Amino acid sequence: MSFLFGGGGRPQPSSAEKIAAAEAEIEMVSNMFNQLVDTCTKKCIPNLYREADLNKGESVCLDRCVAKFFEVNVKVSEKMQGEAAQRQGGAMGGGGGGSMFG
Amino acid sequence: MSFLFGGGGRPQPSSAEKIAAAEAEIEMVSNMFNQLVDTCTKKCIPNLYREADLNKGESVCLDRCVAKFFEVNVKVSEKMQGEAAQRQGGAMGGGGGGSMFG
Amino acid sequence: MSFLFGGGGRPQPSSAEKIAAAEAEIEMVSNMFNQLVDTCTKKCIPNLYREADLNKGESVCLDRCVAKFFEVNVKVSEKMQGEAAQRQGGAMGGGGGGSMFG
Amino acid sequence: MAGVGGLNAAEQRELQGRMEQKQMKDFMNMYSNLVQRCFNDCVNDFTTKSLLGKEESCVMRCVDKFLKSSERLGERFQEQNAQMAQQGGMNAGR
Amino acid sequence: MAGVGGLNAAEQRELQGRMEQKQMKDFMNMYSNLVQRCFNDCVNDFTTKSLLGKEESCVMRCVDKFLKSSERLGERFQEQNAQMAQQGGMNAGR
Amino acid sequence: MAGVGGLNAAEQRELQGRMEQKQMKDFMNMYSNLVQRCFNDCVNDFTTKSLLGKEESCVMRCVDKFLKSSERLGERFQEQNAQMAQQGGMNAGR
Repeated sequence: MSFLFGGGGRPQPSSAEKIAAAEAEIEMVSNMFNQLVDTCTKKCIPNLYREADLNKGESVCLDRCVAKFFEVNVKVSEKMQGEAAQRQGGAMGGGGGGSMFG
Repeated sequence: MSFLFGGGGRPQPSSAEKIAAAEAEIEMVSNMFNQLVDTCTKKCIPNLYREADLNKGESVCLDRCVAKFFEVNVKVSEKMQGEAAQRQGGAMGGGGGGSMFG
Repeated sequence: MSFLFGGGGRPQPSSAEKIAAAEAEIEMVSNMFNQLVDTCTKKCIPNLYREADLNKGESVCLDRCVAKFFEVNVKVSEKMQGEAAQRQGGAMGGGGGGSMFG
Repeated sequence: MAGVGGLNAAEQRELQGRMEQKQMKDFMNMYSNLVQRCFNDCVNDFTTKSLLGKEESCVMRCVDKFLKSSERLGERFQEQNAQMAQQGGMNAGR
Repeated sequence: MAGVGGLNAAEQRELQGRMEQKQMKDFMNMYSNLVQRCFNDCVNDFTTKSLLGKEESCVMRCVDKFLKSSERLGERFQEQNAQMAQQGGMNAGR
Repeated sequence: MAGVGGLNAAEQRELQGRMEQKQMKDFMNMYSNLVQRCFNDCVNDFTTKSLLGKEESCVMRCVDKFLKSSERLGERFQEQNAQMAQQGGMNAGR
């Protein structure tokens, strides 16, 4: 998911840090997938369950929902990176949820 | 919660694995209970709160909701075990959410 | 967040326990903030997003929502401490969600 | 707890410690769900910054009702769980 | 998995172990979301304590449909992810 | 942070490290809640596979508004928290 908050030149990380970073990345992908499942099934699958199979309309809706979900992720992350860059090259640790800690 | 994804002959686990397995089982039971509380209070308790006590109708609804919630868990886990068995005796690690990791 | 479940005379804690307690407290504050964001944006920000800025009405609503959210937290924690005290000076570990473990 | 049978004393102690942390966390979660739910259902007037009397009493009834529901659900849950265990696990029992 | 490239063998093994725990947990979460969702959508009659026939068949169809949706979403997700990676990361690629 | 007073330097360092991990995680959660919410509220047309212009601009406004709300809520939250701490803890203060 490096496309989300990519790159930047940082110092060489330790082994534990590299594992933690890889773990965080996997967690991020996994959370994103779980949200995708949640969001797109709600948008595309009516909750009557008349049939066990996906019909054509539902299948196409799911496919488009995935494409749009990725597109929104890209737009939002670009926007947030743009704003972080404006506030000065800053590390991303801050922002929103983190701001309440002294 | 061994009734959910019971048994199968596996090799003797290490101490850490046994603790992790017991912990996972407790976590599973605990999550199931939290979902039950969430689901059944939404189904049975109207959000007006006219009175502090549970009335007769609400109490009976909660009891039946628990029974039905267990029954659904049993049916769903039987179904999923049946399907896992069909795909060949397989370990349950795969399926749905896990499928995205290479 | 010591105002929520404050004090009581306990024995001197170990280093690991102190860190765990501080961590739990931070987690509690952080969860409370996340819930506040979730709750108050749902109450105060209509989901049409006609404009990117907060308007006057939304801003005032958010401020009042925070004040009321804290007030509810105080009332609820007082109530629960009162009840815990009645059941005898008891440690708070029990209650609701925890009760299912033997 | 059926699945815990296979642990020795040291393992049980380790597990015990983790479970205490978990109980603490569960209590915190239960508390904050309770607050969120009762706030959501009872507080809807943002023309004032202090709780109205009727909002406060609604919250109090909501908390009471939620605790009573959780307690009742906990009892039923344990009964069902025990019944399941007695049947030797759903699937094994067939 | 692009970002994992920089790990040596020992680090990969450590990560592997954690990922297996995570997969287990993900499966559990997927399972319980499935149950909660299908219960919510299919079970609405609390005048009986046993599942009605139509509730049970609704749950079964719901599970089937949800698994098929998840599978399809997983395939599309991987495709999109691969496509992104190929472009060398959205931002780096510009 | 009132409750942290009792920690020595080593303990503070340990806690600091864990908090940094937590902040990272909080940021990730905030980000994905933001995406989910704005997607939910703004994207409702699945007759196309690319975002419509009006969907994209809705998402952008939604992100802006959500960040501004979070910031404002964060300020008020800190004020209230400080006020509580000053009163010496709600209950102790009585």
